[in-house]
Amino acid sequence: MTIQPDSLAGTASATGVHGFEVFSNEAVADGVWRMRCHTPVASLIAPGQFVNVAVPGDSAHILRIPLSFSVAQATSQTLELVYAVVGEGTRRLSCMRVGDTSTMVGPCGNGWALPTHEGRALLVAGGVGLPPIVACARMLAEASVGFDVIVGAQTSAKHVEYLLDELRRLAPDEGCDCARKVLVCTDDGTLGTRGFTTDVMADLIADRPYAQAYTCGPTPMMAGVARLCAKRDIACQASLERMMGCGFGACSCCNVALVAGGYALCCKDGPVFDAREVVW
Amino acid sequence: MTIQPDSLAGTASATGVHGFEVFSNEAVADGVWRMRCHTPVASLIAPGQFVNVAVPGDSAHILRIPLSFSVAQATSQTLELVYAVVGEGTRRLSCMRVGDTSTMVGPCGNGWALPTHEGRALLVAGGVGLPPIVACARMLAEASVGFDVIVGAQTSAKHVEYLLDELRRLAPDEGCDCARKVLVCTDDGTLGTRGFTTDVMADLIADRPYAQAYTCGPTPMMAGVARLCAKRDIACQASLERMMGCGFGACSCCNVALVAGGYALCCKDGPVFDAREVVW
Amino acid sequence: MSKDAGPRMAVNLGGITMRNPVNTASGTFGNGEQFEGFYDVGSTLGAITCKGVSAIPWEGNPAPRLAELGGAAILNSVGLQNPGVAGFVGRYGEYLQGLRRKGCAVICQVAGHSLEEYARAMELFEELAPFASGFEINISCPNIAAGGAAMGATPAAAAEVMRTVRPLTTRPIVVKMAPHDVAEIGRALEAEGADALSLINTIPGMSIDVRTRRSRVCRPTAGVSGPAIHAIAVRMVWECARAVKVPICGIGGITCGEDAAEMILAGATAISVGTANLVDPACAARVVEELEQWACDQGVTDINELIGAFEC
Amino acid sequence: MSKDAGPRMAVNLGGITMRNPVNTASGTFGNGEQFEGFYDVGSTLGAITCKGVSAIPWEGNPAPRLAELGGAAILNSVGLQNPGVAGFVGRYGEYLQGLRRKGCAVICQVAGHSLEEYARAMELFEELAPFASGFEINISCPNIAAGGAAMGATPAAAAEVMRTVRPLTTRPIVVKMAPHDVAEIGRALEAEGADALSLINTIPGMSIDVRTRRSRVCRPTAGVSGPAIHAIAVRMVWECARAVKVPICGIGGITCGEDAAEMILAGATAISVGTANLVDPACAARVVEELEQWACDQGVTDINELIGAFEC
Repeated sequence: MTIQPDSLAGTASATGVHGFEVFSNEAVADGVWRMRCHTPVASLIAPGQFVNVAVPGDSAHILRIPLSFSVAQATSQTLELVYAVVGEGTRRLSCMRVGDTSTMVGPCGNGWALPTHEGRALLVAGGVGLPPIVACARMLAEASVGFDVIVGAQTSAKHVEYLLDELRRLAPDEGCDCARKVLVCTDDGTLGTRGFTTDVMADLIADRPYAQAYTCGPTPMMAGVARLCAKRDIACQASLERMMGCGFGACSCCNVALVAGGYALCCKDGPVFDAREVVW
Repeated sequence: MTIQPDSLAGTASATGVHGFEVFSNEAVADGVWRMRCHTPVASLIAPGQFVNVAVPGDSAHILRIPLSFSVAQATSQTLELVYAVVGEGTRRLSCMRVGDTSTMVGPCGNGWALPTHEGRALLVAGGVGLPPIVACARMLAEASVGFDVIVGAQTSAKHVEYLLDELRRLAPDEGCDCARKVLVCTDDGTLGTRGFTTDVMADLIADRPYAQAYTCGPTPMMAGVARLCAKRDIACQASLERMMGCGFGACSCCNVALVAGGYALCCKDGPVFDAREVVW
Repeated sequence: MSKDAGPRMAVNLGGITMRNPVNTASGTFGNGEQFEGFYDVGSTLGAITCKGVSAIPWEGNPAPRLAELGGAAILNSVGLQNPGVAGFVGRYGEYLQGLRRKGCAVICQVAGHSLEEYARAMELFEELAPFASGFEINISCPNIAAGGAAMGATPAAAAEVMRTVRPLTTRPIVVKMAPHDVAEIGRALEAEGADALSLINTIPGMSIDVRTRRSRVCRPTAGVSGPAIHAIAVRMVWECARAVKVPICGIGGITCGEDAAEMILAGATAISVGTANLVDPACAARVVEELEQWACDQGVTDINELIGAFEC
Repeated sequence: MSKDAGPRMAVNLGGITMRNPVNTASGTFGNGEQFEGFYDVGSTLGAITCKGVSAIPWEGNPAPRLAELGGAAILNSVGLQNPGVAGFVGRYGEYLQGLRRKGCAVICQVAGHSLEEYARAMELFEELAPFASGFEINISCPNIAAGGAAMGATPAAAAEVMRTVRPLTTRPIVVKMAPHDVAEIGRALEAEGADALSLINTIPGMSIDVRTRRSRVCRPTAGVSGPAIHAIAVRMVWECARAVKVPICGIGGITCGEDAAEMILAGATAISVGTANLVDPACAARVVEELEQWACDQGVTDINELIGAFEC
């Protein structure tokens, strides 16, 4: 992906305002909820893109809430959002009931791109960065791209296990000489091995060759993943998170510093960036 | 009731913040809802007093909503609020579901007082002023005070009929030589006689003697009732409505001009005033 | 968390000693009594600031005095209705003396249309209000035709009011400031002997009924208050605190301990809960607890360590 | 209601002819293109005001540039990131020319750190931007270290900017004003030949993370916008309109036709939708309809009859 120094360039995007109706919204693990809704966005959105959701119930908090999705089914027009209830906005989102309606702006931004070169892909996710990685894994599986996954978390949490199951449920690699690995590590060793994702990654890339890496999680983790990829000359796509105003490039609030100088906008040029173009 | 020129005088009121839980909230007629809730206020509040309700769902509208009640049952700790969905706040109130909880400040203000002299009472209600008059009628019926009711409205509306039924369901006057009258009039004649409540009242008071009048409704109507009562030297209590800040005399925002000069506060000195003391 | 274990919360607002930094904004707390049904005011708050009082009784403005704004704010135009100093003292003196006995400071607010009226009110207070811990001079009320905000519009005008009242009492004088030019006007007031500054008063605003084309309150403009103005108020407290040495009482849209903490970090020694008292009557008492919890979480032994501790 | 039956909605903002009074606030609407996915900008709005542009490219401020405030407002510190006049014209010139062809006025905003920079940007615009219906001089940005709000802090400073740019173009010049002293500064700008005034820019505010004790955005203070400031903005438009004869574009917390109608009654000839564009992308288009419906309900044949029609 090439970043235009002034992100407001280019022709009008296909981003629109779409209605949605909740048909299920439940806790799938403590602190983690899954909302399924009917919306036309489902047939427009690609893995790694996001929607900016108007969550009813508090007009004193005026901003929409940017959310990545885990599953989008065009045929049934259904979108599945897996979200951690961390702040006031996601708490309100968890209060939406079946039949409730609102609007979402989307599809927003640029999502994950398939590898440009032949070869295996490596997915590295940290805690809250898991849902977009699940969407990425689904994309790769459908495209029959072989991949391995590393999931890191502070400690064993139900929502991590929930999303790990999602990953394990995906179709196995086809026509690959090696079986897919889904490796887990936690800071305290309560789940998988003890240690950091970057340590696990260092061992893995020494063991297997990769053409492309995909990462989403805390900035320090993604920075580490980017460094390791740069050393080995592995292409790396990173999905960044920023506080956002509009979600479609109108307000320039969600700036991301670029190696080339100046800023890109997370909402419009991202959220997925070429890790080499971003200042970590 | 004597009004203190500076309404902030006197000892601390028994007004408190109380929780409530909705156990029913339904439309009883188009535009009119009845909410029943469990709250300790039910055992503290008197007819004509009000509660100032925190209605969830819009923190950009910060004020509570002052509401009069129609029934309060101390034993079951239940309060019944009949309200017209007129503005943004009552719309939100109508969205509260069974099991929802919030808080109400109350009991607020001074309610209806029983007649000080022997004799029959006349209740005059206009449209939105009906619920407090229903509470007043209930009070009089329980005190075995004979009374008649005049209800005026712009046009025949389901909620008017609903509250009329409430009135008719009350126990008949006991030991009165004349049967209770419940007279209705509308501006367009679609319900009861055509004409204004004051016209109906003029005829009635020419026909029957009254010691005390109670009125609640649009200001022009109450002003007319007050004038007729003054002419015939009938004591008259009027329940006024004002935009309110606190509901317990702290902000001095809901001022009511007094004949004696200066202002009283609707929330603390009222909402029920001696009609002769108020500037109409 | 037991009080013993907690950090010291006492502060000194220009000679007014407060058991904790929590005060109430004039006009939003009655004169305290109305809140006794919600909590024990005298045993809980650091101070209360009474309604503005003038030498002789004022009627205040006609109805309507209040409008709700969609944007987390209200618009009021009460216009300092009050019974005059003598009436105020006669009616509330005993109650307020009781607050002092319980350890709650009592700040009496002085209002006037002219220098002469401020002086007269100040003289009467000095003579009749032994229970007053100190006085707040209101030179920022946006809702009266003469005096009020007009008296505090410029550094020179504000200084003149201060020169007028300063000789009339030895008790601490706080000045309630309007939401503009707070650095310059603050310096002018400090130079004339103000012991402390309180800011901000409501921000003048306007709300029009677009059907009738008329104001939704009794005057064309009135005072905006509530959460909407909090960030603006914090900024002004920061600007003023960097310009003066006297302590500041931060006011504006405070609804919780965090809002109060922002004011303190910006440089406020004390804070006042205002509009929130109307909608959440127990708010100020809750802010006392939440503020102490925050000081505790910040690991300080004395809340004073956090005054102006904003890092930029 | 058919357009034919409706009242005339066209207004004239100091020489900028608009098919209806609805404009967009600079910095909240990109340069229009981002909204084409929501509605046909050129066929719908009266005008758009582009992002502020300086003679040479500006990087803008580092992250974080945005914080959400609980009180129906947001706090931003973008700092006028822009590609410079040449870059701006090269990238958007064709699109903006297209808007003009569709009957939508295009107002280009001029930014600078100094008089020289304002002059240089103005010269470049005059030379490179034939598509501009007029220019808006931004002397009120609170988020840049030099220039911006500093250039509009006093009547004298504002007048000097106006004296500098006035000779450089014959096209209409609008001046974007800061939220203070709008009557005095407005008069000074009018005297120097400003064709129109637009107000208000964001109100400086501050939001502190009470755990880290640091600002929640990249600078200590930033700009507050949103419904929270609407009533304050309407009041300032009213004050300014009573002080000057040139037309005013009212800006501040407009989210619907009623909000816009308040501005017009207070004396605004045009209005700009700002922050609402971010959260409700189709807002400005809806305001066009709601405003026409209101004019219709008011029984006028021309929206101009309602400008300043507030009755006090």
